[in-house]
Amino acid sequence: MAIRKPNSEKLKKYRLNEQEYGEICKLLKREPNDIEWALFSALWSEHCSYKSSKIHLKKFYNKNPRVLISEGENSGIIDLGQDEKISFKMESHNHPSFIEPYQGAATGVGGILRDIFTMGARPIMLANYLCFGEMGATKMKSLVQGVVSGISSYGNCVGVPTVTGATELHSSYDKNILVNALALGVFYPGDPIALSKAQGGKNLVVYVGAKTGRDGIHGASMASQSFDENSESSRPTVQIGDPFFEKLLIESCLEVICQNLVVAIQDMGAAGLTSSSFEMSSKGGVGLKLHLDQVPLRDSTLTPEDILLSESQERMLLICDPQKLKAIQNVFQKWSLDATVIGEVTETKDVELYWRGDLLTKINPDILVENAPRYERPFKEKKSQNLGLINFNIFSLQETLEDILKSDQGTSRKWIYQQYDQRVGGQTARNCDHTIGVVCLEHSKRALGLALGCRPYLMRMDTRIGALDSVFYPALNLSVKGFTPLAVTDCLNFGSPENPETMGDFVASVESMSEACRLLDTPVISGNVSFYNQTLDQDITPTPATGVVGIRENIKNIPEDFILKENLGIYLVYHHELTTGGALEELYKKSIHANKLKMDTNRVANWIQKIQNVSNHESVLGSKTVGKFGFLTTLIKMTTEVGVVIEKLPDFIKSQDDLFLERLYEVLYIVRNEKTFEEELYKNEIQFVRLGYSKKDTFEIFNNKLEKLDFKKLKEIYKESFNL
Amino acid sequence: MKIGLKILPRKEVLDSQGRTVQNSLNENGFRVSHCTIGKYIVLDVDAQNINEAREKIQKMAEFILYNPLIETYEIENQTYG
Amino acid sequence: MKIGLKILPRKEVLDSQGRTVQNSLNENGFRVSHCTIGKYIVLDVDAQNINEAREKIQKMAEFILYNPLIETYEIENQTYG
Amino acid sequence: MKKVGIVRFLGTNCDKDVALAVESVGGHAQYLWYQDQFDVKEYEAIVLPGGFSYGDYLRTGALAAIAPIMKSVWEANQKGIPILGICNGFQILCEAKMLPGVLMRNQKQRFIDELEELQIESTKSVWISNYQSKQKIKIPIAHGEGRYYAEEDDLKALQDQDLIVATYLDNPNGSVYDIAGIMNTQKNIVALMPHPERAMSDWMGSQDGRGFFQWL
Ligand SMILES: Nc1ncnc2c1ncn2[C@@H]1O[C@H](COP(=O)(O)OP(=O)(O)O)[C@@H](O)[C@H]1O
Ligand SMILES: [Mg+2]
Repeated sequence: MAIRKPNSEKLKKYRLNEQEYGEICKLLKREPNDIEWALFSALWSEHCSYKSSKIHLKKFYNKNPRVLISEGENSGIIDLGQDEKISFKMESHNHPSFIEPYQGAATGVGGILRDIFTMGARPIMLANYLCFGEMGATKMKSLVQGVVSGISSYGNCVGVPTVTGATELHSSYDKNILVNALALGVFYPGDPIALSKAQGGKNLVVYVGAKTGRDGIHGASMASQSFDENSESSRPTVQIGDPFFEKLLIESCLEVICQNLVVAIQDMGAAGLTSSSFEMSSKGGVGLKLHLDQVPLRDSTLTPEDILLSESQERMLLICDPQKLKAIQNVFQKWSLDATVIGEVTETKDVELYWRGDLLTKINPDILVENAPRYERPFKEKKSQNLGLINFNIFSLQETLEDILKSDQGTSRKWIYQQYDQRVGGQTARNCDHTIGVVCLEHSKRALGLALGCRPYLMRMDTRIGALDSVFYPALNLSVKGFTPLAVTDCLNFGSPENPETMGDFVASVESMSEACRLLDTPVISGNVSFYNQTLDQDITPTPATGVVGIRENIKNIPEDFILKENLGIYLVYHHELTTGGALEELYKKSIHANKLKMDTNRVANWIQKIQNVSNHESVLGSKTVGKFGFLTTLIKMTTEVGVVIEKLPDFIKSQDDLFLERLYEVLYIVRNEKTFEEELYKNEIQFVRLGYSKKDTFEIFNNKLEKLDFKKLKEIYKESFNL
Repeated sequence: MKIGLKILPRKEVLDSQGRTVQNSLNENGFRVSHCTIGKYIVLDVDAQNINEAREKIQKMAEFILYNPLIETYEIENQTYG
Repeated sequence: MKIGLKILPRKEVLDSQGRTVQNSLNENGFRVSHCTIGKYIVLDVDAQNINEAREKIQKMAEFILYNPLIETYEIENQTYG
Repeated sequence: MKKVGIVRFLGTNCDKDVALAVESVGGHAQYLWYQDQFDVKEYEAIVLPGGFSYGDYLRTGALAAIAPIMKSVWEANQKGIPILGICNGFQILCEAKMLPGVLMRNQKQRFIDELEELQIESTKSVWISNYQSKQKIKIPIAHGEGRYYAEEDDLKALQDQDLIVATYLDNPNGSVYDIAGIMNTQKNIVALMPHPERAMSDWMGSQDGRGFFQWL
C-alpha cells in the first residue's frame, strides 16, 4: 500500500495530525477520499471522540444497583423505585457562547434537552453553571447579558423550569467563558426507554425536525481548538436555535417513543448527521444506507460534506419499521413537523453514503467511532503550596460584609435567574432563590433535588481539594435539606490536554471526584469534557462542574433557606477538615491560603450522611450550608425581616478575621424545640455550637462587646449589586 | 434627519418567525409563498445631507444594531416620513 | 412578487425598546435624537402588478399583521430586493 | 364534577399545570386541540393556559388568536361560559379582541419570574368569587410581555364598571394602573398575567391561587 504524505494544508483544514492520518490509511487500507476526510475530521475530533479523556473517564465510579445506564448512550438513567426513573446530563457550550453569546447559550440548552428526551424522558428541570470573567473585562457585560437572555429565551419557551444554577466570576475566564447546561428528565410508570442502537435490516432511517442549513459546519472540530486572536472571524459556524420548534420536537418525539413506534432514536448534536448516523450504526452493529440528497435543506447550495457536518439545531434521526412510518408521520404532522425517509438499515456492517445516486463512501463505522484514537497524554500533577493562613486584621464587621456582599463573588445572582422561568410545569418546590432546586415527582409525590458543584477558588487553591469539594459540597447542600444524594453528572472544563500540567489537573480531578462519588455511593451517570478552554496559552481555572441529584420522601416541610420566625434557635453544626481564607483573599487580591491541604474523605462522607438524618428531624425549620465567606455572611443571607442575636461565638473564633474564614464544612440550622434537636446531634455524634436565636429587626453579636449590624442594608447591597 | 434602517435575517439562516407567520397566514386562507420578518428602525440623527446621515447610521448598525452572523441590513436612501 | 411592509409603534409611549436602544447608542458615543423600533416584513405573494400585491398585503395587515391599538403600518410602493 | 376544557396551541406549556390544578380541586380537565372546534355545551369552563403559543412570533398571542379553535372559544363566550386566560392566555384573549387592550414588553425589557403580591380589586366574576375585595394574595408571575396597555376610554370603562380583577402592589412590568388582570363586561372572562396554578399548595411557596379554581 503506497501512502502518500498528505499535504499539510489539508491536515490543518481537517484538524488531523500526521500520525492520525497514517492510522486512517491503515484502517481503510487506502487513502481517504474527500468525504472521508471530513468524516474523520469530525468524528476523530476531541469533542466527538474524547480521545484525550476516555482512558481517565473509565476511572469514574459509575455503577450501583440503581444505575440503569451510565455509558454508551446520550444520557444516563437511574431508577428511583416506585416505577420512576430519571435521566440527566450536563454539557458545555463554551466556545459557541463566547463567539455569539445569545445563540451559543440558547443552543446549549436546546442540545442538552435533546440528549434527555431522546432517551424517552420528559425534561422537568434545567440548570446552568456559568463562569464569566471580571465584569470590567472587555465585552464581559454584553457576554453576560447575551448568555443569560439566550438561556432564558430558550428554556422559558420550551417550558422547562430552570431551578438552580451557579455563576462564578474570575479573571481566568476573561477570554474564555464557561456555559454549562444541565437538563433532567423523568420517566413515569410505563414510559419506555429509547436507545440509539440502529437495528433490523430494511428498517427505515427517518429525519425529523428542522431543515438542514449552513449553521455550525465544522463546529465539532472548532470546539476542539483553542481560541486565538481570530476567533471572531469563525463566526459563520455558530448555530441558531428555535425553542418553539424544540418544544414541538419534545412533544412529538415523546409521543412516538411512548407509542413504541421507533426502534432507535438519536439527536443530531455535535457533527450533526455524521455522528448521529455513524454512532447509531456502530452501536447497533448494522449498516446504514443514506441518501444525502433526500435530506431536507434550507439552502440548496449545500454540498454533501456540508450536509454531513451541519450542526443545524432541532433535528433528530429515527429508525423505524416501514409499517410504522405512516403512524410516525401522522404524529409529527399533528405537531406541524415533517418526517422524511433518508435511508435504510442494511445487513452489511457499513455505512453507505449516496449523493444523487452516486456512492460517496462505503465505510465501516467502527473505524470512525470505535477505532478513534485514544491518547494517554503525559501529565504532571502540580503541587499546591501556600500553607498557613494570613492576617487581614479586619476592623469593621459591617464594612467587611458590605465589601463581600457587593463584590463580584459575593453578590446575589438574582438579576440572572429572575429572567428564567423557574416554576413552569407547576412542580417547583424550591427555585433559584434557594440553595438547591426541587421539583415534585408527579407520580410518587416525592421531592427531587438538584445542586450544582465546583467552586473555582478552591480549584485554584488545590486541585484535589477543589475536585473533592465539587462533589461533597453539592451533596452536602442536598443533605442539609434532608435529601439523599443519588447520582452525579459532570462537565469537565479544562485547558489544553496537550499541556501536561493541565492534564495533571484533569487526572487529579477525575480521581478525586470519583473517590468522593464512591464514598457517597453517588455514581457518575453522564457527563461531558470540554478541553482547549484557553486563549493565547492562558488556561482557565480547571473547572470540573457537577450536578448532583437527590431524593427526599416528602415534598412537604423541606427546611427553609430563610429565617421566617422569631425566637428560633440558631446552630452552627460542623466537621472541620481544613480552613481557608480563599474567597476573602481573592476579594482583597491576594493568593489563596489554607491551614492544610488534605481531607479525610471517609469522615467527610460519613458526616454528610449524618447531616441528612439530622436535617429531617422535626425540630429543623431552616438550614443552609456555610459558603465561601464563612458563617456570618451566610447567616446574613438567611435573614428576612427577622434577624439574629448571636450570644456566643464558637471557641474556634479567636479574632474578627476568623469570622470570614471558610471551614470545610459547616452548616447553619434554624431550630424550634432546641432540646430534641441537641439530642439528635448528640445521638449522631455531631459537633455543634448554639449561636443564638432569631429576633425581628435586629442583628446583634456579643463579641466581647455588643455589636449591631445594619443587616437590612447588607441584604439590600446583596440583592442589588449585580445589576447590568 | 430621520432615516429608516431595515434589518432582515440572512437568507441562509433559519427564520422561524417568518415560517410560522407564513403557515398561519396560509391556514387562514391567504396565499403567501414566502415571509421574512425583520426589524425596521427609524433613527433621527443630525446631518447636513442624506449621505452623512447614512454614514452615521451605518456606523451604529455595524456597532450594535445588527448581528452580522444572522442578519443583513439596508439603510434607506431617502428620509423617513 | 415580494413587497415590504413596515410596522411601527403608534406613539412614543408604546416604544420602550426604541428608547432603550436610543439610550445605549448615546451612551456609546453616538448621537441620536430619536429612535423608533418596529418590524419589517417581506411577503411574497402572487400578483399581476404592484397594486394587486399591495391590496393583498393590506388585507393581511388588517387581518393579523398589525395591531391598530399600538401600531401603524405602511406598505412599500415598489417590489422588494 | 365540572368539566373544564384546556386549550392547547402549538407552544402552550402550562396546559398540564392547569389540568393538575383543576383536578386538585375536584374538576375534570380535558385538553382541546387548537386545530379542532369543540361542542361548547359540553364544558362548564374553558381555560387558555400560559406558554409561548406559536413561539410568541409576530406579537404574543396574535397567531393563536386566529387559530381554528378560537371560533369555539368565541361561541363559548357568547353563551356566557366562564373562560380563564392565564399569561399567554390573557395575551391571546386581548389579541382576539375578547378583552380590551394589549400586553406589551415589560418596561425593563426583560423576562421576570417572581412571586408577586397582588390585591384583588373586584370579585364579581365566578373565577374570583372565592376572594374578598382588597384581599392581598401572593402569586408568581413569569413573563416578558406583561405590561398592560389600553386606550383611555377602555381604561375608564374598566374602572367604572369594576372590571379590574387584580393589581400589583409593586408593579413589576410597567402595566398601566398596576393592572395584573381584568374581566370582560359580561364577567364570564377573567384573564391575568400571574399564574394561580403555580400557587396551589404550601410546598409551591403559596396556595393563594386556589381561589381561582375552587368553584370548580
Ligand atoms: N446561573 C444561574 N442560574 C440560576 N440560578 C443561579 C445562577 N447563578 C446563581 N444562581 C442561584 O443563586 C444561588 C447562589 O447564590 P449565592 O449568592 O452564591 O448564595 P449561596 O452560596 O449562599 O447559596 C444558587 O443557589 C442558585 O439558585
Ligand atoms: Mg446526543
